Amino acid sequence: MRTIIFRTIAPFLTALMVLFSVFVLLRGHNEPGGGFIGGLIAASALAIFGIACGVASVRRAIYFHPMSVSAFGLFLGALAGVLSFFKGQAFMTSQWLIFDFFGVEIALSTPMVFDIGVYLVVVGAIGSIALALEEREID
Amino acid sequence: MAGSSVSVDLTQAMATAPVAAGDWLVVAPALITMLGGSLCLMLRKNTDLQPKVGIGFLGLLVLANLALLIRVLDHGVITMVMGSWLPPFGIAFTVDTLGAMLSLIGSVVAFCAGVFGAATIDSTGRRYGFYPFLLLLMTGVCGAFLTGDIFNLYVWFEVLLISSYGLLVLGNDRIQLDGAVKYGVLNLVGTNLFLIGTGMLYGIFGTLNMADLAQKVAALEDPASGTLATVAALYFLAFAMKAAAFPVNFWLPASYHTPNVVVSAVFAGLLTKVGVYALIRVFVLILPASRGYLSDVISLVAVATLLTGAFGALAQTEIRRLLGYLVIAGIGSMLAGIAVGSTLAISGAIFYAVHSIIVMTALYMAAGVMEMMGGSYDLRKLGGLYQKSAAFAAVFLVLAFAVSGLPPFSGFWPKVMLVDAAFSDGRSWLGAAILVSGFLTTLAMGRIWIFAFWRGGPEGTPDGQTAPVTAGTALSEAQLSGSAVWLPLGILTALVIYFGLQPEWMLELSTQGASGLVEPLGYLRSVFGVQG
Amino acid sequence: METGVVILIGLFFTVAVYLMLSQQLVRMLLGIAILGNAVNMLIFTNGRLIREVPPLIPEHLYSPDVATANPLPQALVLTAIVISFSFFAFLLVLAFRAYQELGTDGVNEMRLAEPEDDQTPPQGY
Amino acid sequence: MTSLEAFASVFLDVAVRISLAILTVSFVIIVFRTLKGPSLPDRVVALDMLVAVGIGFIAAIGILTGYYLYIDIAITLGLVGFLATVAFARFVLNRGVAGDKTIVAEVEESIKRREAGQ
Amino acid sequence: MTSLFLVNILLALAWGAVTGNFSEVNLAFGFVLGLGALYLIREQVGTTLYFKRFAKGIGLALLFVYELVLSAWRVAVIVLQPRIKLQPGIIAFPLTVDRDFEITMLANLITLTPGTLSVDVSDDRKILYVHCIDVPDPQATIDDIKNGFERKILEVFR
Amino acid sequence: MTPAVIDDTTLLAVLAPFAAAVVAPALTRWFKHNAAWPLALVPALIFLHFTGFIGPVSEGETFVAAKAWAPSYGVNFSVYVDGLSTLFALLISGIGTLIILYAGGYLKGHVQQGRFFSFLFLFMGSMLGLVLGNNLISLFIFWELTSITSFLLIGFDNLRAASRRAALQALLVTGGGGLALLAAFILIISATGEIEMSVLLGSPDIIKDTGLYLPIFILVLGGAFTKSAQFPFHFWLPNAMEAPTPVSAYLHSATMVKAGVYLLMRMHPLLGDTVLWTTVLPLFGGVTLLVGTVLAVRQTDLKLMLAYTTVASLGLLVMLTGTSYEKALEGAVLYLLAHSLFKGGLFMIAGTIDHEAGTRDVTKLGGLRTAMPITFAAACLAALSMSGLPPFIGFIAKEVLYYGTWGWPGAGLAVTLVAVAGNALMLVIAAAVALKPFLGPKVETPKHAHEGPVLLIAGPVVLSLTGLVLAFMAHTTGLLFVGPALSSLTGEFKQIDLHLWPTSFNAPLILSIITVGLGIVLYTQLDRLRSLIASVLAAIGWGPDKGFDQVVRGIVGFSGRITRLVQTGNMQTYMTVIFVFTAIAVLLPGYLTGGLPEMPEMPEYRFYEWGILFIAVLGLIAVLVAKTRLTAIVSLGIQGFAVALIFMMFGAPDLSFTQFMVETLSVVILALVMTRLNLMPSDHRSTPAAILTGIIACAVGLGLTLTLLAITQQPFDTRLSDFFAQFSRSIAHGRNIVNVIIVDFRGFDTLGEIAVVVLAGLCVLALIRVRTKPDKTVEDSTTDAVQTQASEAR
Amino acid sequence: MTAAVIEIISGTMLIIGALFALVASIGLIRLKDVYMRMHAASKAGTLGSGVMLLAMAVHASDLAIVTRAIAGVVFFLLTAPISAHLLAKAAYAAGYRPCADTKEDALAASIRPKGQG
Ligand code: NA
Ligand code: NA
Repeated sequence: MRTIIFRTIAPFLTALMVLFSVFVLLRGHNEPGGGFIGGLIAASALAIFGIACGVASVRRAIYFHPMSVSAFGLFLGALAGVLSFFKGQAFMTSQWLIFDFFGVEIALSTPMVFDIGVYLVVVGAIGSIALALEEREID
Repeated sequence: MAGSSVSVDLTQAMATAPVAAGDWLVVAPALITMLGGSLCLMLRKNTDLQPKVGIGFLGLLVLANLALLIRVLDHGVITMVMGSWLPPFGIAFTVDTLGAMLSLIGSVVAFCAGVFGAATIDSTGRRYGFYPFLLLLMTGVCGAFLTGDIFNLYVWFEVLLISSYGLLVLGNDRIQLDGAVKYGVLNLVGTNLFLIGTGMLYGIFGTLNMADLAQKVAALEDPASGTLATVAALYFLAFAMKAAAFPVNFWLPASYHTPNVVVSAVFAGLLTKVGVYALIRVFVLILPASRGYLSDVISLVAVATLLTGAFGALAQTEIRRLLGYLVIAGIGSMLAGIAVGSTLAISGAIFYAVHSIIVMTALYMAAGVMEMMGGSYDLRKLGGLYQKSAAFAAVFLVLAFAVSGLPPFSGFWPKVMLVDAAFSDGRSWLGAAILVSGFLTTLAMGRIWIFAFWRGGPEGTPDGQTAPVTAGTALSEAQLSGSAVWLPLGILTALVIYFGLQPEWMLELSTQGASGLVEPLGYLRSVFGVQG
Repeated sequence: METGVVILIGLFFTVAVYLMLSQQLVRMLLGIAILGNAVNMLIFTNGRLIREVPPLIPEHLYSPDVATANPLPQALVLTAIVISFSFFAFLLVLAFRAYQELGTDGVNEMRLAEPEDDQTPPQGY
Repeated sequence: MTSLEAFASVFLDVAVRISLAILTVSFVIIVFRTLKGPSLPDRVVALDMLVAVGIGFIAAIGILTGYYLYIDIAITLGLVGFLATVAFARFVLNRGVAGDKTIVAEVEESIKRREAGQ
Repeated sequence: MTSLFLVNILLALAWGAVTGNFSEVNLAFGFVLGLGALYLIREQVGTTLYFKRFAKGIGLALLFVYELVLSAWRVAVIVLQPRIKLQPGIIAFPLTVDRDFEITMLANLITLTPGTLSVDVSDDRKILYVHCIDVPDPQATIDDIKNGFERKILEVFR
Repeated sequence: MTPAVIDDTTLLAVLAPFAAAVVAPALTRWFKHNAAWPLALVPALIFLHFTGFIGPVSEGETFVAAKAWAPSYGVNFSVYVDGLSTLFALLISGIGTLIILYAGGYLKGHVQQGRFFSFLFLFMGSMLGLVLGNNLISLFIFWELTSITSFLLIGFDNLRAASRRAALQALLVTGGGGLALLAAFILIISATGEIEMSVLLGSPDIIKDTGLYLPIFILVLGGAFTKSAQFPFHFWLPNAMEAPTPVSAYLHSATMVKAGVYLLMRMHPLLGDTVLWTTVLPLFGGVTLLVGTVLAVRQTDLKLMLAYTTVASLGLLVMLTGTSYEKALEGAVLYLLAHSLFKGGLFMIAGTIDHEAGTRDVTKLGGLRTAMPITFAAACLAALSMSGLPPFIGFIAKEVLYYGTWGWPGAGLAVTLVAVAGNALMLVIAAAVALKPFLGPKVETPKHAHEGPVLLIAGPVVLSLTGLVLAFMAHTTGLLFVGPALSSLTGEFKQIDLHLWPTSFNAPLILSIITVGLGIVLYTQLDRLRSLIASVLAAIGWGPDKGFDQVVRGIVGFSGRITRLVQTGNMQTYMTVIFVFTAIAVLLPGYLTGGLPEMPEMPEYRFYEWGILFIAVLGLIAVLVAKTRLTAIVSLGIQGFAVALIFMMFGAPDLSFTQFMVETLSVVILALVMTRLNLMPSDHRSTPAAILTGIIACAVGLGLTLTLLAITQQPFDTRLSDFFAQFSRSIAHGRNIVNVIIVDFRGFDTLGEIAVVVLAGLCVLALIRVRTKPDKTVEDSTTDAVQTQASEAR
Repeated sequence: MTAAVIEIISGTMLIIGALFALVASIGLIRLKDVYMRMHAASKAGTLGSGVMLLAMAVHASDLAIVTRAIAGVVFFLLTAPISAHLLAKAAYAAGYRPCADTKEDALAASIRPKGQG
C-alpha cells in the first residue's frame, strides 16, 4: 500500500494513535480503558504505520524487537506483584504512592505498573504478529 | 481522585495478618517461571546464554517446588490469596499435597527437558523460544496444579496450551504443521468447553473459588442434578479431552510424534496429566456427587481408553507414535481410579500420574536417543542398539518394564492400588482392563526391545548377525558420551527405579493427597482460615 | 432480560459448531472466532444482565449508588476475549503456514502426520 | 419546568428514538449490502459504513443513557474501522494482482456486467 | 528542527484535548508523550509543517467543512431520486502541487467533496485520478478543483 | 501355630544374590571365568543359612521375618519359613551354587559372561524371594522378577531370531499368567483384608468363605499353569531352551518352572481339597504329563527331549497336587525333590556334551563313554533316578506316588494309568539321553570330544550323587525334607517315614515293574515310536506354539485395524465425534436430571435492541451462506460488531471497547494472512453432510441454550460483585470496577492472560520466521512466484 | 433554559446525522458500482457519524467531552478519505470495472493485462 497519500498521513495518524493509546492506558483505572485496550490501539497504530511505510521503518522506529518489549512487559507485570513481599503481604497486594505535584494529585501504584506491563505485552506481541505478517508479504 | 480515603474496615476485605515469607513458596513456581521465561525471551538472540539461564531457572523451580512440598507436609494445606483479597473474592492459590507433589514432579521433568533440550534444540529453536516456551509452559502447569480458583485454572490451562503450541511448531517441519493444526483446533475446543462449564458454574453459584464452590455444592439438596449435571458433563468432556481419553483422544496420536523429541517428552509427561489433575480436582473436591453419578460412564471411558491406548501402541511402527498411545493407555488407568473414587483409588490415580509423568518423559527421551544412535524412529529401520550401548539398553528396559507396570519399577505400585480399588468397588472388569492393558503394553514394549535392541540390525538383517545402521545420522555411543541427553535420562530412570524399590514415600504422599480431596476439611479450612 | 440474548448465544454456538465441522481450515477458524464470541457472551450472561448502567463508581461516591451491570463477568470475559484472540491469531497463522507447506486448507487432506497409507506394523521377531 | 423545557426533553427523547430507529434501519440495509456484495470491495465498503453508523449509534445511546464515556469507544471505533478497511484494501490489491481465484471470478463478473450494459 | 518542535507542541495540545485537561502539568506530560510519539516517526517527518501557515489552514478547513456538507447533501439528493440517472467517470487531474503533503491533502479534500473521489496518483506524481459520480463535463470538474482546493492549498503551504 | 519371628539374616539371604548381581560383572572382568568360584560362595552361604532351618522346621516350627517396605499399602518385605519354603530355598541355593560354577565353565571366554552371571543372580534372588515370600504383594513382585530374568536369559543369544522369539514368548505367557496371579492376590487381599500368607494359612477357610473362591481359583491357576508350563501353555518351555544350558538347567527345569507347582502347593491348604481342585488339576496335570512325554519322544535334540520331559514332570506334579490325597501329596514332594536333582544334572550333562562334542542331536552322538567317563557316570546315575530305578531317590518318589495315585479315592485308576504311561516314557527318554550318546560305536562329532573341565562336571556329579545319597538316607530324607514340606501342603504337622526298599510286594511295586518293563519295550521301539508320533503331529499340523505366533500376529493385526478405525486421521471425523459428545453432554444430563428451563417469557427489549440482536443473527447467516471464504471473513466482522454493541447495551463499555478492537484486529490479521492464501473459491459440502452437521450443531446450540436459560432463571448470588463494588474505590483506588478487578482483585488472571499474549506473539513469530526444510510443495512455490511478481509490480 | 436549548440542538443534530447515515446506506443499496457506493459511504456516512458525535458533545456540555468529540471528528475526517482512496485504488488495481454508465475511464489505459495470476 505504498501510495503517497497514505504514506504521508500515516505517520501522523500513528503518532496520534499512540498518544491516544497512552491516554486510554492511564485512565483505565477510573474510566473504560486500561492496558489491554491501550496496547491494542498502539499495536493497531504500528500496524498502520507498517502497512503505509514498510515494516523495516517500524522496526527501526521502535528499536527493540517487539517480542522483547512484550517480554519486558510480562517481566514488569510479574515484578509489580513482588513488591508486597517486602511488606509481608501476599503476592500482588497493591502498593500505593499518592502525592501532590503542583496541585495535581499523582498516584503511583503497583496496579498501574502492572497495567503498563499489560500494555507493553500487548503492544509487543500483537505488534510483532502484525509486523511479522506484513513483512512476510514483502520478502 | 480516590486518594483521600473513606473509613473502611480493612479486615472485611483483606487478609491483614502478615504473610510468612515461606508462604511465598506458593506463588514461587509460577513467578519463577514467568520471570525466567520473560528473561529468556529478552535474551532471545543470545542463544548461548539462554540455555544456561533457562536451565538455571528450571533448577530453581525444582528447588522451590521441593521446598513447597516440604512446607505443605509440615504445615498442611497452604493458601495465599493474591492481592490479599479475602477468599472467595480474590484468587486463592491453595496448595495441598496433591498439587505440590505434581508440581514438583512436573518441574523435575521440565528441568530434565531443559537439559535434554540443550543437546537437541538448535540455535534456531532457541532463538524462537524453546526456553521461554518451556518455562512458561511450566507456569501454566504449576499454576494449574496450585490454583484454588476455577477460572484461574482456566487461565493456566490456556497458558500451558499456548506454550505447547509454540513448542509443537518449533522447527516448522511440514509434519509438525499438520500435527499442530489438529492439536491446536481440538485442544482449543476442549478449553472452550471448560470455559463454558466455568461460566455456567459461575452463573449457578456466583463464585469461582474451588473451596467455596465445594461448600456450596455440598450444601445443595441434590448436588448432581439439574444444570449442575450439565456442567459436570461438560467438565468431564473437557478434561477428558485434555487428558486424551477415548473417544476424544484424537489430538494426541495426531501430534505427539511430530515435534522435536524433547518436546514430545515434555508433552507426554505433563499435558495429559494436567487434564487428569483437573478431573481429580473438580470431580473429587468440588463435584463429588457428580463423580458418583458419572462413575459408570467414567469406568466405561477408562476401559475404552486403556484398550485404545494399548491396541494403538501395538499398531505402530514409529516409536514416538507408539509411545503416544501408551500415554493414552496410562490415562485410562488414572481414569479408572477416578471412576472408583475411593481414597485408595484416587491415591492410586495420583501415584500413577506421577509415575506416568516420569516414565513417559523418559521414554520419549529414550526414543530420541534411539534415533540418535539408530538413525530412525522406525522399528523396521532400527536394530543393534543392545550391542551399541548396554547401559542405554538397560535404561530402556527399565523404562519398558516400568511402563508395562511390571515390578519392581514405579508403574507397579499404582497399578496394584488401582486394581485393588476396582476390585474392592466390585468393578472387576475395570481392574481386569488395567491388567490386560498392561499385558498388551508389555507386548508392545517387548517388540521395541526385540526389534531395536536385540535384533542385530534393521529389518532383514541375517539371523545371528549384526548389521551396521544404514542411516547416515546415527551416532555412536562415544559420540553421544558427552551429550546432555544422559543426565536427564539418568535422573528420570533413577526415579523410576527409586519409586519402584522405595514406594513408601510416594504412597504416603498420594494417600495424603487423595484423602485431602475425599475429606476436604483441611482444604476448606486453609482457604477460609485466611481471615483469622 | 436474558432470554433473548441466551437464544442468540445458542445461535452463535450452532453456527460456530456448524462451521467448525467444515472441511476447510479457514472456515473452521471462522467457527472458532464465533465460538469465542459465543463463550464470551455466555459468561457475560451468566452474571445476569442489566440495561446500560456500567460498573463505574461516580466521581463523588465511594461505591455505586444504583444497580450496575455485574463487573466480575465483564472482567472474566475481558480475560477470555484476550485469550481467545491470541489463540485465534495463532491458529490463523498456523493455518496459513500449513496451507503454504501442505498446499491445502482442507483438513482432510492434511495427512502428513497420520498418512493414509499407514504402514502395517512389523511382524516377526 | 417550563413548557420549553418539557418540550425540549420530550423532543430529545423522541429524537433519540427516531435516530436510533433510523440507524437500525441503516444497519440492516448495510448488512444487506454486505451479504449481497456482489464484489469483495462492495462488502468492504459496507463494513466501513457499518463502523460509521456504529459511531452514530454509540452517540445516540450515549445521549439516551447519559453515559458519555461511550465517546471513547466511538473514537476508537473510528480508528480501528479505518484499520480494517486499510487491511482489506491491501488484501484486495494484493490478491487481485496475484490473480486470486475468487477475485478473478468477481472481476470477470464485473466485466461481464459492464459489457451487458449494467 | 523547529518544525519538529512545533509538531511536538501540537501533539501536546492534542494530548490536552483528548484528556480534556489543559493544566500545565498535563500539557507538559503530553509534550513528553508527544516526544516519544514523534520519535517513532522521526524518519518520516519532513520539514513541511510551518506554524505560520496555521491561519490559512483554518480557512482551508472551513472551506472543507462547507464542501463536505454540500457533498453529503448532493449524495442525498442523488440517492433519493426515484430514478438515478448518472454519468460517472474516472478523470485524470493534472497536478500542480508536487509535494507529498500537498498531494495528500488535495486528494483527501477531493474525496470528501461533492461527487469526487481520489482513486490513484500516477507514479510520476503528475496526475491524480479522480472518480466522479456524475461527470457530464470532465474539464469543468478539473477546473473546479484547480481553482478551488488546489489554489487554496498553494496559498496555505507556499 | 503362630510362626516365630526371626532376625533379618534370612531377609539378607534373599537380597544377597542381588548384591552379587551387581558385583558379578566387575569380578568377571578381573578373574575371567574363575570369578565363578568366589561368586558361587554366595549361594553356598545361603544354602548353609537355610540348612540351619532344617532341624526346627522338621519339628513343625515356622518362622517369619519382615521389614516394612510400603507400609502405607501394607506391603512388607517378609519371609515365611516352613517346610515347603525351606525345601525350595535349599534347592535354589544348592543347585544355584552348582549352576554358577557350571556357568563359569560353560561360558568361559564369552564376552558377556559377567552379564550372564548378573542375570543368574538376579534370578536366584527373585526365586528365593518368591518361595520365601510371605507378603502376597512382595511374593508377586519376585514372581514377576523371575519372568523378567527368564526373559533376559532366554534372549541372551539376542542376535538369533529364535532366541528373541522364545524370550518374548516366555515373557508373554508367564507375564500374562502373572497378571492373573496378581488379580488373584488382589482379590484375596481385598476380599479377606489379609496380605500375609502366614496369616491366611492360619485360617485355611478364609478364602473359601469369601464367596470369591471360583475367580480366585481360576486366577491362581492362570498364574501357576503358565509358569509351570501346563498344557496348553506348555509350548514356551521347550522354546526357552534357546537359552544357554545353565539357564535351562537352573530356571527351566530345577527351579523357576516349579514356581507354579510351589504356588499350588503353598495355596493347597487355602484352595485345595475342593471338587474343583481335585477335578481340574489332575485333568490338566495328567494331560500335560502325557503330552509332555509323547512330545519328548518325538525330539532328537538332547535339551528338547529333557525340556519336554520337564513339561511332563510338571504335569505329574500338578496332577499329584490336584488329588489333595495325602499320600499323593507326599509323592509330589518327593518327586519334586528328585526331579530337581536328576533333571538339573541331566541338563548340565546335555550342556557338557554339547560344549565338548559340538552337537546335542542325539542321532549324531554315540560312544562318548571313553572320552567323557565322569560325565557318563554322572549321566547314568541321573538317568537311573529319572527312570525310577533303585537305589535312587527317583525310585522312592515313584513308589510313593504310585501309592498315592492307587489309593486315591477319586479317579485313582485313571490317574495311575496316566502316571504309569508317563513314567514309562520318561524312562525311554532317560535312556535315550543318558545312554545313547555314550554307548555304542563312536560317532564323529563336530568337535573332538573329551572330558569337560571341573567347572562343568562338578554340578552333574554332585547332583547325581545327592540323588543317590538321599535315597540311601531315605529315613532322614523323609524326616527332614519330605515331612516338613508335606506339613505345609496339608496344613498340619506330618512326619514321614521313608524307606529305600519296599517293605512289601504291594501295588506300587507292581506298577513300578510294569513301568520299567513297558519303558524297556518302548525304548527298543524308539525310532518307530518317534516316526509314528512325528506323522501324527504332522497330520495335526498345528500346535499351541504355532498358535502363539498366530495370536501375536492376530493381536498386532487387530490393533492395526481397530486403530485405523478409531484414529482415522480425518480431522472432520475427529471434530464430529467431539461435537456429538458435546451435544450429548449438554442435552442428556439436563434431560435426565430435570435441568430443563421453564417456558421463558418474551424479554422486554427496545426496538433498537431487537435490531442489534437481528444484526447479529444476520451476521451469522452471512458467514454461513457466504459462498467463498473471503466473503465469510468480511461477514465475520458483522457479528463481532453486533456482539460489541450488545456488550455496550448491557453496561459493559470495557468489553465493548475490547470487542471492537479485537474483532477488527481479528479481521485485519485474517486479511493479512489470507493475502497469502490462494484458496479454491467455493466451499462445497454435500447436502447429507450439511444436514448431519446441521443436526449436530443444532443439538449443541439447543442444549447450551436450554441450560443457560435454566441457569439464568434461577436467582443469582451477587456476593462477589457486591464486594468488588464496595471496595473498588475505597481500598483499591479505582472507579472502574472492571479495571480494578483486572489489575487488582483478580490481577493474577491477568498475569496469566498476558503470558498467553506474549506466548501467542512468540508462537506466531516462530511459525512465520523459522524456515521449513527445503522440501516445499509445488503449489507453494507458484504462490511465491506470483507474490514476487506482485511486489515487483508495486 | 440553556439546558432546553441544548437538548433541542442535540436532538436536531442527532436526527440530521442519522438521516445522513440513512442516506449513505440507501446510496450503498441504490448506486450501481463499488466506486459510486464509496461516494455515499465516505461522505454522507462520515458526516452523519460526525454530526451525531458532536450532538453528543453538545448534550454533554462538558469541555472534556467536547474536545474529545472534536478530536474524534477530526480523526474521522482524516481517515475517511484515505480508506476510500485505498479501497478504490485497490479495487481498480485488482481489476474491478466500473459500471457500464461510466462515461470516461482515464485509468483504463494503465490497467495491466490480466491473467498472469
Ligand atoms: Na478460548
Ligand atoms: Na471510515
